Amino acid sequence: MVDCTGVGDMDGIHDIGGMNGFGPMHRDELIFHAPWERLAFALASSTPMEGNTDDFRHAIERLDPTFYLSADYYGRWLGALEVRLSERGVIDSDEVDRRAGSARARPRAIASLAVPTRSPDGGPKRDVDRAPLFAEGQRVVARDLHPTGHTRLPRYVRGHHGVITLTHPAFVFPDTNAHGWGEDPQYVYAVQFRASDLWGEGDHTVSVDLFEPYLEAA
Amino acid sequence: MVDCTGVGDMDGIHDIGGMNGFGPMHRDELIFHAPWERLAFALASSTPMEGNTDDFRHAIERLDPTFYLSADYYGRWLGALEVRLSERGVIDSDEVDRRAGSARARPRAIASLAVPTRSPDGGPKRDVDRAPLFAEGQRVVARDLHPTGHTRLPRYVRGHHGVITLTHPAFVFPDTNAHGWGEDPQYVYAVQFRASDLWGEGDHTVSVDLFEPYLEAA
Amino acid sequence: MTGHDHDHRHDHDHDHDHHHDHDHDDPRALRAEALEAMLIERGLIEPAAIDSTLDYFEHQLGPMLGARVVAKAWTDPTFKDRLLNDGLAAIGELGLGGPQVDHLVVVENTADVHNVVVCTLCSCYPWGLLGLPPAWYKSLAYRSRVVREPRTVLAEMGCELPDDVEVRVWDSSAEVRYFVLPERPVDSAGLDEEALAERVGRDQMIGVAR
Amino acid sequence: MTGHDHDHRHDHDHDHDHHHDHDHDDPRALRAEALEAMLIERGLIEPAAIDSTLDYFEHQLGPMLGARVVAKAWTDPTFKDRLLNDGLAAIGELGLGGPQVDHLVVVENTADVHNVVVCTLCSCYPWGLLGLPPAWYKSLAYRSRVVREPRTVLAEMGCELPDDVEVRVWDSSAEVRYFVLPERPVDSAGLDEEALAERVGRDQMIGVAR
Repeated sequence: MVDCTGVGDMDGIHDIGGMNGFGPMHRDELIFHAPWERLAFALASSTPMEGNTDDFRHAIERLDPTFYLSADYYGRWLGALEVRLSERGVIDSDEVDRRAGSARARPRAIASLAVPTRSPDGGPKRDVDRAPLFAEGQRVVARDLHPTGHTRLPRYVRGHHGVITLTHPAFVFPDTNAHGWGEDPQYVYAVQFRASDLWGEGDHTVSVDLFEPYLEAA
Repeated sequence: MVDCTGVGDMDGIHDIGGMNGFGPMHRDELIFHAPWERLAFALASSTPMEGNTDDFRHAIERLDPTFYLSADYYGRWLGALEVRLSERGVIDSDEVDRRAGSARARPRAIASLAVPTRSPDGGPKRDVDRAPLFAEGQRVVARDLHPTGHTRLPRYVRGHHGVITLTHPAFVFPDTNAHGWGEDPQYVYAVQFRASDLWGEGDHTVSVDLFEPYLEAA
Repeated sequence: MTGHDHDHRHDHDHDHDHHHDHDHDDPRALRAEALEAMLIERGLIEPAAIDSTLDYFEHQLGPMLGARVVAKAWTDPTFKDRLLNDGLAAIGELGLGGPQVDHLVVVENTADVHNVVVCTLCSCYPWGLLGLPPAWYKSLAYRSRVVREPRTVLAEMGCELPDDVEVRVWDSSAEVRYFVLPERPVDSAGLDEEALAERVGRDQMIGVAR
Repeated sequence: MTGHDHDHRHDHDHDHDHHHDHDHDDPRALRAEALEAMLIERGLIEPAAIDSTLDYFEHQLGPMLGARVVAKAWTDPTFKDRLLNDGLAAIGELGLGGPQVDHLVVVENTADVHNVVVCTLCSCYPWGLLGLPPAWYKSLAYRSRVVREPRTVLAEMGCELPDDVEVRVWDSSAEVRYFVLPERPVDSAGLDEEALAERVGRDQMIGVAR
């Protein structure tokens, strides 16, 4: 087994929008820096597995924060691939250690609440019978949720007011889909926040795509 | 010079209260794991330097997030010591590299807005002439501040309601003191928050010591 | 400081073309190859599938696809209207779409408004129009900072925005992909679509260049 | 997996007693020693001062000081009142105070209320009463989790709290230090202060044991 310890995700290390300390921009234009990154990308994107994009993202989020920050981008993909394969009993990380001759890059992750056992048909967009709850131009609040599992509600908008500027179609709901709890499709809205409301400064706006259950009328 | 890049701190990696992903508790009872940790503690706590506790803490917070998470506790102290010495022109990190035979543990940090040039007399407690603005039993809100510099207002209480349970004496204000902008002493209050308000679950309370400027009447 | 050495290079039996030996001292490289070998042994993946995946993403996709969309919008006002109204349908007219483009919103840069796209939670990106993202797009610095201080981040990337230009940041945190339609260069009169497409850079379609 | 080797051990001229050789393959050890040598050369620090600092924190301070306070409070009700009313003044009666104890609030555990102390932003701790903190107190797991799920964290540390006990977490984010006064053991009748102090553990004074 991979080193899965603890449970839940919620406010993980991946949720870095608005955080400080990561330093200046470096114009690193490379897609891959080394052959292993290409291989990690190819394996993570083409290994057949019961599951979906949401549970893949959740596997990345569940990686130990130190591992997450130090592994680099495709190191996270590789770690998430190993976590997912291990959780499904396909491979054993001890064997990977032996084959790699080292446990140095072995991923650690907290356990998922539940892992999906089926793969989806087609993309994430869905037709739903109901009308959207909110309308363009409407003022809403991003709810201050801390779900015990995967979510796509970034921490930096929670509790803040914004305005709906676009109503998108409905999509599979990541908060349930990542755990195999059903697709539960939900409308998605582009919600525009003022930087000055989010950070106390800045003259720009930030639009965030938020699923309907993340919102309530202001 | 140490690798200081970018400016400001605000929502740094150190502010981890309520974050998930760090795994289970390990009963590591050791104070020091290795001789270098003892040495790092001794050097960081006894090297004479213009500055104060707040700017030392701020130097730790300004460390690159990957460095912060992977350096271990006294690795952060050692990194902050080197950052502070380097910023004051006392040592040069290139020389430390040469003497250590490696740049592997060289700290990276974002720059401080300003570094104090004097050391305080005595402890952080101060007498002030004014009365506290708030009273025990009063409901307050932790302001949603994102100061561009050091602060002791944890992210997890910002925007949340709590009740003042204790009025402490006034103390030197970290937000100014860490930058040499004066002591500006402020009353500190124990503010009790309900876990259910902070996280949407939990039957406990969390009391946080907050400086008066962090609060407003609810 | 010290050079890399290859003492830890281990035996392996890969012979297809996506392998090279010079990162064998990186534990992630060793682990990636161990996983690959185990997956191949278990019959879960074919070496040929790995190569064709890489070929597709590295060679079939890329910013030249998005550039075609931009050039078409610059030369065909009714296409531009359709593109801004329903991005996915409009790029479908050009035979485009593909991975990570399940729904598309095209936002237009003007003299007064500058749009820039990020994914703070991971690194969502319109692969089907721009190929795989460059390292900086996936970096912790870009993801954390551009929602908070976009003018500073863009300036560090060589794009100074005038103060009177409104900045709109789009955090593509769901399955909608955002694509920036840049302003047509003033000195491009008379160029045909193909020549215009040559003038469109990936950075403009993300919004970190004008 | 592989054993540590000492190939990178470098020369040095330290001879005072806080040095040992067996972590010389850790780059942090090399860096700490380089810094030390540079500070000594510049006359900024004396080897003797390093040793005396360590002696003070490792040998003069420790949980035995806090245990004296607890035992006194268990046996002297008026001291206990003073301790809960003004912690710093009360421990001053015992000649205690010292580093990191500029102001002290003592919180009392009872059959109905359990208090536990943390510093989420760094690792503030009443050095003057408990010595330097153990590694777990400074760990990312403890700091991040105990404010959110104290019952789970305490259970992982071997302290199961009944559901009907109210849990109060104290995040000592300023210069006030918190100290937990545990309940006196029911089987301790007749013990004198010294014997009672032997029964008080550091974990009880932090609040991760009852």
